[in-house]
Amino acid sequence: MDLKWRIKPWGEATLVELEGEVDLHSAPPLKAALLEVGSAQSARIALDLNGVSFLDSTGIGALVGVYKKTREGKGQIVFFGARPRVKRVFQIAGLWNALPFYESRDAALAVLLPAPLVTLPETPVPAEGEAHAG
Amino acid sequence: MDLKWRIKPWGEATLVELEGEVDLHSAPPLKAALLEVGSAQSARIALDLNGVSFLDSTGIGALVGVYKKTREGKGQIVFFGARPRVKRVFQIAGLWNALPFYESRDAALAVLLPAPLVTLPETPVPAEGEAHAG
Amino acid sequence: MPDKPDKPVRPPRIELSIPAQSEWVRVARLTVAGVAARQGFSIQAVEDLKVAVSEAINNAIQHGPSSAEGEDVPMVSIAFEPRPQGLWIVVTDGGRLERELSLDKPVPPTPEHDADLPEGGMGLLLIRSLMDRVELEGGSDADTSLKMWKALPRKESVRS
Amino acid sequence: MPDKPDKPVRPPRIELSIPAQSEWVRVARLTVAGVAARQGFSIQAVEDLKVAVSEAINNAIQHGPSSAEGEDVPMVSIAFEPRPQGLWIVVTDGGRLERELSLDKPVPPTPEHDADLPEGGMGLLLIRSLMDRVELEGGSDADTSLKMWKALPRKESVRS
Ligand SMILES: Nc1ncnc2c1ncn2[C@@H]1O[C@H](COP(=O)(O)OP(=O)(O)O)[C@@H](O)[C@H]1O
Ligand SMILES: Nc1ncnc2c1ncn2[C@@H]1O[C@H](COP(=O)(O)OP(=O)(O)O)[C@@H](O)[C@H]1O
Repeated sequence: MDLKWRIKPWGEATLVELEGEVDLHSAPPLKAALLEVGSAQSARIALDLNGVSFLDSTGIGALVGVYKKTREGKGQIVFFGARPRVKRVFQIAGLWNALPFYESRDAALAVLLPAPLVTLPETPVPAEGEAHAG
Repeated sequence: MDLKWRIKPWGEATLVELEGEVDLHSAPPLKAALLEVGSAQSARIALDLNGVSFLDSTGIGALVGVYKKTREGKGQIVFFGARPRVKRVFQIAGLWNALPFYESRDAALAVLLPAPLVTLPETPVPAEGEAHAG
Repeated sequence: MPDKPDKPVRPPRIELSIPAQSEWVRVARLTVAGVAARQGFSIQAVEDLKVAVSEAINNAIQHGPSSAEGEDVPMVSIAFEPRPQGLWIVVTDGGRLERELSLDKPVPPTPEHDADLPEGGMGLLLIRSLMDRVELEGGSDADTSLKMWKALPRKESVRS
Repeated sequence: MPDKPDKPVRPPRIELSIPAQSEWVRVARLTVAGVAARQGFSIQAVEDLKVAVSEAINNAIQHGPSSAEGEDVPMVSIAFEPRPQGLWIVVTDGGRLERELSLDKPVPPTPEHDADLPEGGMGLLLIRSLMDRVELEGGSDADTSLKMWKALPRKESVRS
């Protein structure tokens, strides 16, 4: 129960909300879950980091891996809501400016979607996941 | 910084708010601070436990000690706002019904003060304390 | 190729050791909370474990070996052994038990007079009430250990 | 009566040992948070310490000794030595260092192509950036230890 994620269709895009700690234990299952979404042709993903209370280099590795894979499939992935402590880790790694980080959900979704869809009401939750003791 | 307390005059009575953990380390300085208030002749004290996130038998010992001392000086002390986890410890020790616990601040103050004073606005903070590494 | 059957794999064990001083008890509470959360104990059970561990360490600090001025502070060891059905916790100090300690203290009757209200002596009672098994080991020739077991609810035990 | 001058009092030391498995790293984060909070480190500094300790343990798990099927899981030890001016943390695994490890890795230039984005190899860089001193001990005949120091701001150091 270190980390939970929630995958929501959002118009043509997919919104993924994270809650908890991304570390050596939780990064691999998170990466697998995100790759499933991101490996679709032309996937459009917005990853909500607001709920991430801890992230280390294994978390960076997972997000970078998913980012690369999504781009390979001509898809797009953006990140938003990183807390200062998460931003700090990406900054030290020299990756804060190399990855598409946005302040707010609206800003992130505006990149992925035509304007009218940004304020689409929330749809029912189709998929949830969790990383816990094996 | 395990435990902080704040002592506020409240009409004829004294309101003491606790915040943090009451354990072997923080109970002795808390007890000393409360004894100073409680040893005054006819002291009237309401102890706010809402902010207590942990309490063990050393915390019980401190509160019982202050209770006895206050009563010896013909004073009165009441407790309110205990969270379930704190209530549970007092219950197991067999002391929940032996000590004057109340649900709300108003109920606790009503015991100590004539009715009109219960809703007295908050006065400036005159004294604060803290238990931390020695 | 079969695994060596004569050398069973050691189940997981987490060990913490702290100086026998009140300021470090809180660190042990954080550690036990982490271990227990990993096993899937409920929030309420985690709180119970924090109280029981604190009481056991309080006793080790207060009744274990004392250090003279200018001497090293003794250590208290807290071992955690997570199991599919629950958690063993063993708190050990370097002291000697001079007499049998009773763990079967009955719940005292509600005191009738202020003077009867207890200010101490409640530690073992709390431990016994909050944990599912409690064993005390020690004597005149061995370190004192309090061994405690908290069971996971059956439903939750699949998690660990 | 003077204290024995030839036997200095041991400064406080907290020790945690965990199995070299990813699921226990979080327990070490809770423990370091408790020790650092006790010393009066800021919330930001506590977060830094949690990342540095996690990275060091990740390395011990991933590059330390591996256990074969049916064998005991190796342990990782994390020692904390709080001092008035700061905190020493030593993470030790039972492995051997075959080659010198450089701790002076410069910050990489911002990658220009997706393919250049790193997915690993950032652990020591983070540790070096987040801590005030980092030393690596080990070799072909000794356990590997990463020793890290985080200084308390001067103002706060009176607290501990
Ligand atoms: N670790 C220990 N070493 C020696 N004696 C102990 C230890 N733990 C408990 N005891 C004995 O058991 C008694 C009861 O303990 P407890 O119920 O925790 O109450 P208290 O510590 O307040 O006296 C103690 O007073 C002490 O004599
Ligand atoms: N505890 C250790 N034991 C042996 N080798 C280590 C240890 N820590 C780090 N290393 C070596 O240093 C390299 C760089 O480590 P790091 O910067 O954390 O990145 P990563 O672990 O992702 O490779 C590792 O790949 C490994 O070869």
